[in-house]
Amino acid sequence: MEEIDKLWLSMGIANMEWGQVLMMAVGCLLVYLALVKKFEPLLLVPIGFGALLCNIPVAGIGGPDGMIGMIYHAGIETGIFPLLIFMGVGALTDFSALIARPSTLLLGAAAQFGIFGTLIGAVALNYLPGFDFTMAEASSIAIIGGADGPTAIFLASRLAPELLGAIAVAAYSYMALVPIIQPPIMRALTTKKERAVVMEQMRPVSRLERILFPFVVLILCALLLPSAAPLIGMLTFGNLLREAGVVERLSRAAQNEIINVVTIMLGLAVGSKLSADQFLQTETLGILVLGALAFCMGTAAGVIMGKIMCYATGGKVNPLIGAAGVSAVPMAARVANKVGLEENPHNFLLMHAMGPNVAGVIGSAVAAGVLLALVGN
Amino acid sequence: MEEIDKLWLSMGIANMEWGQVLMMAVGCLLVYLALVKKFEPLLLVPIGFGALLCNIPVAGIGGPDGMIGMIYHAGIETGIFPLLIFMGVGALTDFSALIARPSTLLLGAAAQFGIFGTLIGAVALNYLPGFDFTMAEASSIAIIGGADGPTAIFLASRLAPELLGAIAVAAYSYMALVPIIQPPIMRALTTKKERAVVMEQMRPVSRLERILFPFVVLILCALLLPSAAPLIGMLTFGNLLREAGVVERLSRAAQNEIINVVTIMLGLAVGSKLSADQFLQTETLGILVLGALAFCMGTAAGVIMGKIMCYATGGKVNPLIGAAGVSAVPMAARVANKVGLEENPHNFLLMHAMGPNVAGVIGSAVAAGVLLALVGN
Amino acid sequence: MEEIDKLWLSMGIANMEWGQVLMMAVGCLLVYLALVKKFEPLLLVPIGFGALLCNIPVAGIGGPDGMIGMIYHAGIETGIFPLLIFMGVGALTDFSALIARPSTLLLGAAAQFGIFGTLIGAVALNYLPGFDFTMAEASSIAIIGGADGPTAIFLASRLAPELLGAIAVAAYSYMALVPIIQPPIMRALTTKKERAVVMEQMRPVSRLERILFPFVVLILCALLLPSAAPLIGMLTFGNLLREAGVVERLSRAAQNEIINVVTIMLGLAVGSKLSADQFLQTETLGILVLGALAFCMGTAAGVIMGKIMCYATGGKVNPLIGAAGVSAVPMAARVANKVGLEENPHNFLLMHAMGPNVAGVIGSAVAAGVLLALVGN
Amino acid sequence: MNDSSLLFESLWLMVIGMGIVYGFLLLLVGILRLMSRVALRLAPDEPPPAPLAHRSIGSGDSEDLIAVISAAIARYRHPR
Amino acid sequence: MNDSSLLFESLWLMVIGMGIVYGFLLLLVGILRLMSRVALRLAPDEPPPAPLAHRSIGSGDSEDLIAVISAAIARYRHPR
Amino acid sequence: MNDSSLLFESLWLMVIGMGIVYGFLLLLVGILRLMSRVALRLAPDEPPPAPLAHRSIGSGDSEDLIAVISAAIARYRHPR
Ligand code: NA
Ligand code: NA
Ligand code: NA
Repeated sequence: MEEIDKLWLSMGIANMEWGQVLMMAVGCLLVYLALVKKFEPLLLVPIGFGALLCNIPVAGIGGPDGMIGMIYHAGIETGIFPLLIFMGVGALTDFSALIARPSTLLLGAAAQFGIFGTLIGAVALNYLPGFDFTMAEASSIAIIGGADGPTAIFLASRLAPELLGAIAVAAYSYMALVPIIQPPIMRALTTKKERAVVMEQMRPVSRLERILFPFVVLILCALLLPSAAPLIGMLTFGNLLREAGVVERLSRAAQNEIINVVTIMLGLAVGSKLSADQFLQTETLGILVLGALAFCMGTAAGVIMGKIMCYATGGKVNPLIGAAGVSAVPMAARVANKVGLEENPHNFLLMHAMGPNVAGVIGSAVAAGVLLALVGN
Repeated sequence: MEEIDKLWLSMGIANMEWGQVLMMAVGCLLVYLALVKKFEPLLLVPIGFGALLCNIPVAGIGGPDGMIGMIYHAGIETGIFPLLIFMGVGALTDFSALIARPSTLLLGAAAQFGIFGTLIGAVALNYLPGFDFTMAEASSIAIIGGADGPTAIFLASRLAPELLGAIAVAAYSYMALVPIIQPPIMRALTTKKERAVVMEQMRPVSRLERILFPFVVLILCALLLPSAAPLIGMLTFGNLLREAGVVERLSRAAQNEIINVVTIMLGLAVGSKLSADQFLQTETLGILVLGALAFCMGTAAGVIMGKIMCYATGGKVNPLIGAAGVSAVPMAARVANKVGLEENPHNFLLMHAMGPNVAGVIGSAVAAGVLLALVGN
Repeated sequence: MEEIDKLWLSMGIANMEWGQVLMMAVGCLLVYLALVKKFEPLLLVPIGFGALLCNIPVAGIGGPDGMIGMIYHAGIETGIFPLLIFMGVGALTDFSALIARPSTLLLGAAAQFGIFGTLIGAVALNYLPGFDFTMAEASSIAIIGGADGPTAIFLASRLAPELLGAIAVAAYSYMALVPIIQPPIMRALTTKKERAVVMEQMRPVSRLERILFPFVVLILCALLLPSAAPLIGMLTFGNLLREAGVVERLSRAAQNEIINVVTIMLGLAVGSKLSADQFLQTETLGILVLGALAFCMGTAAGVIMGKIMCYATGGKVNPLIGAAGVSAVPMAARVANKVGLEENPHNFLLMHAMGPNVAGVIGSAVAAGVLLALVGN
Repeated sequence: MNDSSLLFESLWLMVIGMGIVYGFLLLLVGILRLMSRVALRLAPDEPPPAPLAHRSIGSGDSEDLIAVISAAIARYRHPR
Repeated sequence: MNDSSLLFESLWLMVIGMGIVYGFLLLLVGILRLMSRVALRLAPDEPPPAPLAHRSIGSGDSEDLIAVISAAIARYRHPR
Repeated sequence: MNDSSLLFESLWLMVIGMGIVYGFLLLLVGILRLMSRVALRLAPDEPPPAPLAHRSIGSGDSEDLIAVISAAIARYRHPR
């Protein structure tokens, strides 16, 4: 009969805690959002399923001896997974639009107001009961405003691993919600005439420029902000593999094998941080609210910078493309295009919005570097 | 001259032990079986060559500082390799036949008699001289009856790593021998009329059902048998990637890159356990005999359960598909189909046999969970 | 204001050392050679960019907690990366030419004079001021003469990791320079008549021979020189996957996914050894000079052995194919073909040169085994 | 533990083990039947990609997300 | 550190942080413009693969390599 | 160890090393010739995939496996 006892004690229902049930439901919700609402499914399916797996009682899949716990230890604590994904992003990204019109970098800079504004918001929340964010935690939350998954995971794993789950979920969820969050803000801040501005066609970019670009960005980063060098370094390395033209095998490996495999592992590992202890806290609500705020502020700052550039250039820049400065590649650029088309069905802004869009990736990495340098130990 | 001495002492022939020669021959035999007899070549080629490499004297390739020894440590001791293969199996498996006719799960349940019957057999062998299996060892041997490689490797690496080599070799060898082992048993236990039963066509399965299936299986497993959750969890995760439809990149990575790379590494690492000390023991003969017995018992139990279901449904179930309950996907289903065709050349049982076939995978994982919960420390 | 100080101290320009600037320039030079001069771009792009990344001040990307430092630790210190690349080389190499005419192995043997001659050269350099190579360092430098990247990295990581950067750079640079280094030597050592020798067509090689070949090579290596067994073992394993015909999935994984991903990681990790401390030393100049010497000696020895075989066979062997014995697959074989075509535009030596070319790979691995056995601890 | 107690234990394991395997899979049979019935009611005509393929993000999704997670947190922190 | 000093610090971080982001990206704008001008001068007609596609290893490359690296080593070892 | 003894040792290494390389590869030449002769006798007509492609599992394979491994175990445990 002792066996029966042992068996009963080994069962899930005998060990299930209330929080685990709720977190398994949260995991299912994330998969539901991914499958039915198409919220960034490549990330949210593994994250949601990882949450489901890691909240199974007794099994300890997310624990130190469990498979996903070991993957977290090897890939996220070390920072290797987000950096490898950034390499893949670099190999998948065409920076031509940015090289052809470098001034769009300023739109990518403005959108980082979303990060620093949210930082103040997170610190201000401390006046409410139930919130007690340290500077490191506030910085990790703020990076959601970068609208860039790997950057957010990289920073949070360094500054506030206990919030990683909520931050990753918020970052990817709001990136998926960009088509809903951004348009009202864009319409509210621009006039009909501004939205109808037709931009002139971009010049073609030579191969030599595209090859020199990664070196220019990396060396500037090395000189000024080495704390951003891991992120910027892997991004530019991936981009060099893409543009080199003589290392096709490596470029394909970075764009496919590596990024796909790492995405599965990263997602599962992030899911392991969705435990009741860490996720079912008042702080999580704060993170979700602040995340929405971050996207709104970033969008608004980008659009306002777009208006300034529109004015400064005598109406050559459509302010809508400023909203693409939050990154969320390529969603935010598509949104700018769509809102533009509403005003003038022949005005395709997509290519013009790609400049600020990829500038936003660089801008967020730079902002992450600032936070690491000033807030990190 | 000292160099010549050093050189001689570094040579293989000066250090070769009798057992290493034999094990290198066993490695070559496994590759021979794989190449010429087509015994599960994807596994037995790396296992055999791994045995060859790891029995080279002096080199220590399978030792703690050798490449294959390090792969074993990182991938098998941790259980990560068999779990990743299980993810790939999930991504490669279509569970529609099982969803359309859930009752075939009972055939997959019956076939697990092969496991538990073999457990008794292994313990009974202890009455013979030269055998002294502990409960953990007997359980690891019994899992050969599950006819499922990754499950066997996962369980053996946890309960009896010293027997892992022999168990993996037996499991894959007998899986390859399924077309020889099963038909006589199937014919002996069924009447001509039973073998000729034509089953009605299965209903189509909706996409929603296929997406819900992994969750249903995983949650039941989490509630009742969390010790099986790593195996069932990765199987259902792989299957969700397959059925989700929105994560094609990840599904392909699980079905190709990950499973192929891990198969190479897993095979080499299993080969490193084919050392003379551990393999050239009387126990190995016992394992080989018990393994054959396990397959026979599993097949017989599946067929008998098939007869019971045939009787219970008034002759709507062909008992031959019960033999597919041992797993050995998709070999056992093909055997059921072939034996059925012998009786009636127009009676294609393949799709009907896929239900019990994949049910056998789940059944074996459940049985492995029971053994882990009750026999594991 | 304290923040401003902290920020300034975190900047690259405040911490940049002279040597780091130079090494970043060396990294850029390597990428330049790879992209513009097409020097082995698959390796030199990652090595050069890795050097750039690892010399960024403050960031510590190549340090023990940095991404590339961790990759170095996991993949190069353990020897796993070069061995996996060797597996891929085996899976990509067709040994038919060698099997059809085994005597070409002697050309591959002769070319290893490049290794041992360089060993003497390295030791002799110690008479100059600024040089103080140990036997282990001299051996690592000598292996450049093997003209085989993974072998050189494997040996250097074992015997002299502090020289790994310079050795890898020299090995790959000179492999790229084979079309410039070899022809003058080949022309100087052969007569017009010798260069015009037309060789008879090779017999076809049966599948059975191609399958037995890896076993023959590996078992001979196991008996005589187990210190070479890791290299020879992975080479023959990859080749068996290729020739087996029944493990296509694994063969493709070895030829593509594994070798591509590992090449990226290996390149970055080797680049991390290009630090000012270790690279900007007089020794590096010695290594570069000795590397050139090594290729010249290997080429000369191969050609002379070719002349001997030409004489011994009564003029059936074209001595030019001896130069292909240095490995540098397939570059050296193409060079032999090209120099032959200069003399007789209808005399295609390519297939004949593939025999000594792949023999050179085996020969270098054997020589590496000798050095490991006699010089390694 | 001597051989015969091991034998007894292994018989016992077989009984329990096959019991659990059958119990688990029988339960699964029932739940899968239920699941299919529910699934067919939810998506009866089965134009398979329809409910999933067209991007139908209603404007309330963002609030939905927060509402659902808030409810979960509230229940967790004040279980009674 | 109490809440208001944190708040002050975060305001300060915003000023510095946005300053660096703008400074960095403004500098990058300038350098990218310079880069494009230089690149277009170096490869004006832009027959894109031309300068890279044809294998043009001059016979002096080997010496070039050693010359360049020698110079670097020399500068490093005798910086003044 | 001073420089000249190192030099002597390296000369010695060259003699031994080249000896082994030549010895190894000469042996390999011989064995490969033997292998080819044996292979051509075993599969003379060389319809390459024939002996391997058609699945020819004789019914005695299972016993073969056990027989061969049994023999190996027997030899190992009672070497004389
Ligand atoms: Na951004
Ligand atoms: Na099974
Ligand atoms: Na060589």
